[in-house]
Amino acid sequence: MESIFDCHHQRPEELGALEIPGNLLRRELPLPNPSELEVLRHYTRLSQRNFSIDTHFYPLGSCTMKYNPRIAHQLATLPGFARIHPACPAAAQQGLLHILAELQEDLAELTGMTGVSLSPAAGAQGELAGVAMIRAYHRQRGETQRQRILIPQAAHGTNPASARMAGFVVTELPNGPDGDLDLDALDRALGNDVAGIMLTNPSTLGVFERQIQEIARRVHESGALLYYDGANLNAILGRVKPGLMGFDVMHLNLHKTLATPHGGGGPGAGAVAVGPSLLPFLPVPRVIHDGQQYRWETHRDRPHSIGSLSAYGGNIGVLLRAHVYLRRLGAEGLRQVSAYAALNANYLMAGLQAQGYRVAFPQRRASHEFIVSVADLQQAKGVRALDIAKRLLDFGIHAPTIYFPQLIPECLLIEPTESESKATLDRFLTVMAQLRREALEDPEILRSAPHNLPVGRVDETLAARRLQVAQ
Amino acid sequence: MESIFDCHHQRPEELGALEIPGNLLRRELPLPNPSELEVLRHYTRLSQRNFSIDTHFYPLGSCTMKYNPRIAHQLATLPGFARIHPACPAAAQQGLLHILAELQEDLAELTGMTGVSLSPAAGAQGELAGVAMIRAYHRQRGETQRQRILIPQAAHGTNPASARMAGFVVTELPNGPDGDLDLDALDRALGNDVAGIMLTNPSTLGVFERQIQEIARRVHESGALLYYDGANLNAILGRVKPGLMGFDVMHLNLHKTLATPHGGGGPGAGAVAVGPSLLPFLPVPRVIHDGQQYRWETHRDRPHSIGSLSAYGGNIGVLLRAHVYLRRLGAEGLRQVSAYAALNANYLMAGLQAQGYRVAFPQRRASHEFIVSVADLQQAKGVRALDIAKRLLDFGIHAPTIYFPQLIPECLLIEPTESESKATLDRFLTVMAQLRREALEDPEILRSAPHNLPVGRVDETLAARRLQVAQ
Amino acid sequence: MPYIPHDAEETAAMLSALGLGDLEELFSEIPAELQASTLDLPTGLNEAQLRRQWEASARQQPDLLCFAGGGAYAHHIPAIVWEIAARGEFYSAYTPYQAEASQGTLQLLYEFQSFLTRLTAMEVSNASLYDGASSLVEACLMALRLRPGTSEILVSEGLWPHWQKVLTSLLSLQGITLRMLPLDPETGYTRLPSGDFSAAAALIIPQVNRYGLLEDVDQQSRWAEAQGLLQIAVVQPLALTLLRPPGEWGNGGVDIAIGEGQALGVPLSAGGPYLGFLTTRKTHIRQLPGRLVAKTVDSQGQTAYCLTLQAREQHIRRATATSNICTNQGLLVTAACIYMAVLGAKGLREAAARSHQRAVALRRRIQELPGVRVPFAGAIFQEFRVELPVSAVAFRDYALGRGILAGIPEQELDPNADPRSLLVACTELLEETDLAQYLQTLREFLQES
Amino acid sequence: MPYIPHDAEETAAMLSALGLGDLEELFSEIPAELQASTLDLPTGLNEAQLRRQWEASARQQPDLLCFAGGGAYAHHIPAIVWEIAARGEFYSAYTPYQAEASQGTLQLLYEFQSFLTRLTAMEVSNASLYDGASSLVEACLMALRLRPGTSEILVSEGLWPHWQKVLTSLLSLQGITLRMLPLDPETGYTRLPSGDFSAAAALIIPQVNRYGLLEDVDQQSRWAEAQGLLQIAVVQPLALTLLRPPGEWGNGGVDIAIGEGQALGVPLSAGGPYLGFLTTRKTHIRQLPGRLVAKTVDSQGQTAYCLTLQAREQHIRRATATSNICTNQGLLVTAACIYMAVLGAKGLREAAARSHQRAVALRRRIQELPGVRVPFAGAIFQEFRVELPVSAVAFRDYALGRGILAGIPEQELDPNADPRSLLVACTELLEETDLAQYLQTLREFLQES
Ligand SMILES: Cc1ncc(COP(=O)(O)O)c(C=O)c1O
Ligand SMILES: Cc1ncc(COP(=O)(O)O)c(C=O)c1O
Repeated sequence: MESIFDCHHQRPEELGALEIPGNLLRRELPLPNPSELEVLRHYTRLSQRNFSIDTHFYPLGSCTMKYNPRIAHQLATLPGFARIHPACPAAAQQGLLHILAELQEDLAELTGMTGVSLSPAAGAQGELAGVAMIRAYHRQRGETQRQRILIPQAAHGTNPASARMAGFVVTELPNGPDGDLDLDALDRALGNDVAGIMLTNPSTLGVFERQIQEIARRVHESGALLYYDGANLNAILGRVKPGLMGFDVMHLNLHKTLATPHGGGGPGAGAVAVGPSLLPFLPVPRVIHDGQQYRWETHRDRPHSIGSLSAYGGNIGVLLRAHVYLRRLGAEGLRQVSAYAALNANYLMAGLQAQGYRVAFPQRRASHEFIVSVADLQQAKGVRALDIAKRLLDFGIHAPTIYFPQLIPECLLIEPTESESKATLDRFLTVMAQLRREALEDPEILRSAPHNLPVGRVDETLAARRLQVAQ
Repeated sequence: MESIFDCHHQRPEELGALEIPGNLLRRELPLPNPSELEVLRHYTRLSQRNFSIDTHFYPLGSCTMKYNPRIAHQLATLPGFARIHPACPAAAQQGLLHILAELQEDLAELTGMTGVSLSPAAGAQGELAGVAMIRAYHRQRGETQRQRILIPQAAHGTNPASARMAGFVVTELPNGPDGDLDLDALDRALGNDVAGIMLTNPSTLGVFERQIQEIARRVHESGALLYYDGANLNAILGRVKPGLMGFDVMHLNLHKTLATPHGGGGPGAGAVAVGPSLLPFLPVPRVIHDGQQYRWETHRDRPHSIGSLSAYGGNIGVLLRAHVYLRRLGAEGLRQVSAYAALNANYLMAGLQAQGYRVAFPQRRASHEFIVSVADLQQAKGVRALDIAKRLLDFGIHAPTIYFPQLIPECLLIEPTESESKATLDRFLTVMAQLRREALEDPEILRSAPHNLPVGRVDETLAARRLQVAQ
Repeated sequence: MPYIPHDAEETAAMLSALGLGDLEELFSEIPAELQASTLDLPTGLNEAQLRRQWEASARQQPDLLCFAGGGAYAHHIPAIVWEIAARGEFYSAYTPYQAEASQGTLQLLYEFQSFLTRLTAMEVSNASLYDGASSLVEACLMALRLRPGTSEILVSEGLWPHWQKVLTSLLSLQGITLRMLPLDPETGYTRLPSGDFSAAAALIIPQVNRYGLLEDVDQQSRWAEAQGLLQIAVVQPLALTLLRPPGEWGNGGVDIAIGEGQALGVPLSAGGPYLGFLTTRKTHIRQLPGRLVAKTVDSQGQTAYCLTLQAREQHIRRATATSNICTNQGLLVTAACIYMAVLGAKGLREAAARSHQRAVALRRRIQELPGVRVPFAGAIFQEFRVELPVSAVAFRDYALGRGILAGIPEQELDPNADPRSLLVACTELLEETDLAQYLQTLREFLQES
Repeated sequence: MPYIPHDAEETAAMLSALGLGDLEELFSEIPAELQASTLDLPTGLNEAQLRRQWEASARQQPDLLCFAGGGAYAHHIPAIVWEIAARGEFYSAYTPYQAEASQGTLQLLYEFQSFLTRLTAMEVSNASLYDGASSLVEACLMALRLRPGTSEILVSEGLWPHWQKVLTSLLSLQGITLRMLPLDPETGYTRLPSGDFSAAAALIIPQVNRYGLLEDVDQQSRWAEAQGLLQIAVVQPLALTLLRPPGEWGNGGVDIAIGEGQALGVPLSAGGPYLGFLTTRKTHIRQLPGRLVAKTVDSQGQTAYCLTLQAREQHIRRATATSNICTNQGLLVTAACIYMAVLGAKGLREAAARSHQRAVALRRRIQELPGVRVPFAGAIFQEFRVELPVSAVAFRDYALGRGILAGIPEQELDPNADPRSLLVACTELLEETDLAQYLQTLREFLQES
């Protein structure tokens, strides 16, 4: 069986009487009727055609592919949580709401912020909520002319896309040669039409923005606000709080920093945290304690809220997993996360440099990730970052993120995370050394990789031309 | 990481004070300290190096490798069941005991027997309990001279082994050319030193013993009893009851017939069922209802019992799974099991015959399984049953049972089970046709198989010579 | 240190390879004053302690017979759905950017897309959005892109009130206006207005509507077509197994059909994670938000799958992407795909029919109770509106004490709704005895109040 | 038809390929009178109905704080243990007869054997037997084979009474005699007799004994050696992480060490499935019962694993096999192996130490209660004996009402035991507050009775 649609069993239905007008009734439903074993076998075998953290080293930069503790999955899916209908009254979900309230507090403490709303479904929705709050803030102050958001060129694509969805115009800022922001460019860009700036620190260039306090001062002086993209929080977890760096609003990617699984694409959770100035605008609903019990707040509780982002309170199941992780680690465990995330990244960076790989910022300390550019190999041998990525797969190592940030040519963004062992890192270095040798001696091996996977290199061009997107 | 023992992390222990005399204290514990992810990744990847029902067609004769419904696993491991300590008083486990009592009754109905004890941990322990009851029966009647058990040559190895463990001497009986028992040989063997006969019907030759009523008559007349090995019950499930065939005692392999998983070797459950004459001897403990509540019986309740086979009540978790399966299928579903098990087996048998394979009993209807002999290929091309088995693996099909029953040369015992689809069977036939072509045209392909697995043919001789059995 | 493999010796070796004395030095570039902060969080618990605490918290939620709907339904989820979806290879994989290392997820997404296009009779489905409500937002933005120059969306009041709020929150950011079409207070059906709709991009057609009613979707579809509007269907996937699909509404089907996929094997989980889906015509494919998987071949010509038309997405197109979405609801898609497969056409239609029949029966019997009104007589799928003689919240709370979640007081979704209005939903999980218990509880409540 | 894939057309096609008219004809060789029987079983339930019924049954078992032991202990099982063990590839595989298709299971069994040999300091471990008690039976039979002509086994009364019963049931079938060595009523330790032991094959040395006491195993081992007896150690695997292993007892270690592996990640599950293990010297390997995995190479010289010395087993040797065992406890071995790996040396020893410390503390504090006697002063591992002023069953039942399983009234294991005797066990799952709750309950019981 190649596809589930290859199952052709016919099974007579026992529908009984339907009180549905004939003109609304469906004539046929062209779906298969596989047996339970056929389904189980098909999807179990499909699953085996995946790389995953549970099976492979997965140093995908910007994605923080750390171990997703299984205990979090088990506790979050206890029937007492999994079976609650969202419209269940607060009185019948105090256990859950208590946990969520704790999570709100923990995240506020972790980020150095004042208030937290858990409802955004992912980082990008958190960004949207965040810039929407910035918008609401300026509107409330009558500064409706603040229509621009500044974003470094190296920023993640969701940043400008979210700003645009919130009705802003985006201005991109350059970074200096050491990876830090170009302050002059910032000054030129700032003005009374600027609503805010979106940064992440450490930046997507894999280095810590050392001028952050200065940046915050200048941005605030100009009347604009600072947004913190929390996707890189793992680098400074438990050590540096965005609130203290001067940020006014941020999101966290719980599915990165707090180890909830990425599930082949999602779900995530992009809780937003704000300083005092943005508190009134937080998206509803948050969990509050009304003196008697925990409950979800409504629009009435927070009349200036930017509103609601989803039908109910967000990706609760993900939030529960994140909280299990937080409580498992505790304060000290969280600090160790950033220490070892940084140790692993710097160890790999030094190791690759020793092999002759060019890193983007050799003079800088790596944060939890770092950038290698193989522009040299491309020029000398026609070997691209893509080829390195595909060849790594042959060794059971997932490729790093490639071609992001877009401004570094032929780049690989490498993030090992703290949960990988020295032995795994050493093996990665050994493999990378072999790849470099291959690139210099026999580049075709790389260009035609992968060789040991269920499929060879996939023809993405044909895919886009044919556009066979359903069967 | 090749082996879990390749993990060399050292971790300081926090033991605290131990009130254990120094001369009893251990100095060192040479075990590894892997991280949770290292463990997860290692064993997840190992799991992928297995064939299993969930991933492959597994027509392993005599093993009834049918689909193991996942719902059974989930319900059997509900905390309310999984966390009961065996010494928990009956009052606090009425839900469980009720289910087990129902299972006892259901099995009695299914087998046409009077009483059931669930405690044997597997088929072989069920056999041991069964023949021990036969022994106790004769002893109670003063017939201590009945020291012999008759067993067909084709029987499963556990039958003679169990008889011997129960203190009996085994006499093997031949089968006739049509697969049925040689009645003359039976008559010659019967006598007042014979305690009983162990049979399975359909037999391990894959055919139904048509003379069973006659056999029962003669055995009973000689004062001996009939034991039914329930490993083949899937063939007649819901249709023919061993009790009505004349058997006095039997076991069921719940891990075959009732779809509990085989777990890479176990656990099983080998409940025993008896007719009225053996009721007093059933192993303890059974679940009984004492008028007020369900409880485990003790030796006092059944003073003539052969005793207990394990510390507590047996493999409860397996029993629960079996009962889920029984109740899911219901009477009609169970009858369909045997119908489709037989249909699938006969379909494959006919298909292979059409390709030129020799089946052991071409003139007979197959039961739920049947025997192919490749003695012809061995003579012509030096291709053995083992080679066919290994080559099948290359196509993602688990090998049938080979070299059992031992008396059929170069045999493959093929049992598709009812849960495999026609499409799967047709693919098996296509592959088998190819194998036959290969055997005739290019036998080396078979002799050196498998070619597409994580390892090539494994050197079992070296294994036995080196005897490296721990690291 | 949970989940960190390094021992002291390994840590030391790595630090020394870096020429560092201790771990703190790794942060030497960070201004010291930023690092001074303390972290006031509890110390870590071990797994056993956590399990005990959390199980205690979980037990605080009573196990209720669920008659609540409002877009989230308590359907049965077969055991294998999450047994497979939670396998590490699905659970802990990232978005399938490296196709060769992600054929499992990619083929599954492709099959999901195929299930959805077949279910909706549309040509293209994406690989999920956050949830139903945000899918509707994306659909509106997509329609506005397809109709440059417009800035308005027509919405039936029959859309779930809580979805209306999301629409308002997010569309208003871009200055988009929602123009509401009222419901007929007698029938509960959408009234099609006359007027000038040239500023509008699309009409939103919710089937079923907020009162559980089945609207005359053909009429609405044709009306929209006549006004030159795009059509956005809001559908319930399980209902579609019995109902004529949006791809066949009106003359040529709708332009975009979206919905909430929770009913397809996703646990209720207090509101999420669920999954939104969005299907459309092939001609609109370049305006599609979210990921899309295509079938193609590999270098040897074997079938293979990969993400396609990534140039629509934020990681390439940045500010001008079709959406900001990046992480979506992959694992729920996995569950939904397996759910649809294991139920199959037969199982899906039977689950839908059973849900429908339970609701029809309950509505009929509730109607017979004195003092209770069932305001709308139209055909329903699995949900309906009841008007009690007293506050719906009061009954809901009363029933809670009997182990029943009796429905959603409409006012909790919409502060302007009648406080006596209760939305009641049924699924195939409810047995005849459960309906009887519901009726008995309601009867007793009515007597006591 | 649950779990049967065929539709009517496929069934018809297959029947017609066989020249049959209907399914019943497949059974034409079976005498009609045998087929006449009816089957009085309920009709099948769907998965949702089953789940509901079974969850209700499961809820009838109260969640208890567990202070019961007797060979089965409520230790914490980390989440990943069963997440991995229940993966289909382990769960639904058969015994690894085809090595090439079973390298996963085989390597895991090899690692299990390695864990066990390291834990016991023995040279060889099999790949499991049914449970501890049946392992002891097998050990006795093995010893008798190693000492041809003998027919007796010496057993300390310190062996669990319920294991003694199994020994009696199964060894008596072959006419083997158990000769009991009594315990000293003052100390609770085994008394070593003098006499003629030439008919005996082995001495069974239980460490810990039925009162939870740690015996002087070196003395017993040397005594057995002096009598020319083989030595069979009965050990608790978790205790071995702190205690000197049987491979080092006496002068040269014991000959066979067996035990119950339940404490290693296996749920209590009302008594099973658990797993027995059996370890021995390499010189005795050909008398080993049960399966054995060896490391070898494949045709290319790569490392590979396979079953070995199968000629010992019933499927080859039939009546003269070393045991009748075929199906063993593979899945529990899988869990135990993962359990030992994930706890690691450190985690195992800490769990053992915590269990020990809780038990020591509880014993000490119970001893202070008026009227309660702790008869034996010797060192314990995690379990101990208490003598109450009244019936132990009465206290057990009283505590049950407070959510505590207070221990095992010894009489339930051994009808001849003192009715006031209670066996109390602790694990690392019990917190300080749980001990306090136990003591408070006992105190109140004593006051009330
Ligand atoms: C730096 C950065 N920002 C934002 C995001 C967006 O987060 P999400 O994918 O959860 O929407 C990502 C995720 O890939 C990211 O890496
Ligand atoms: C015919 C037959 N009898 C008995 C047995 C023994 O059953 P178990 O493996 O459960 O001990 C088997 C199992 O392989 C068998 O096939």
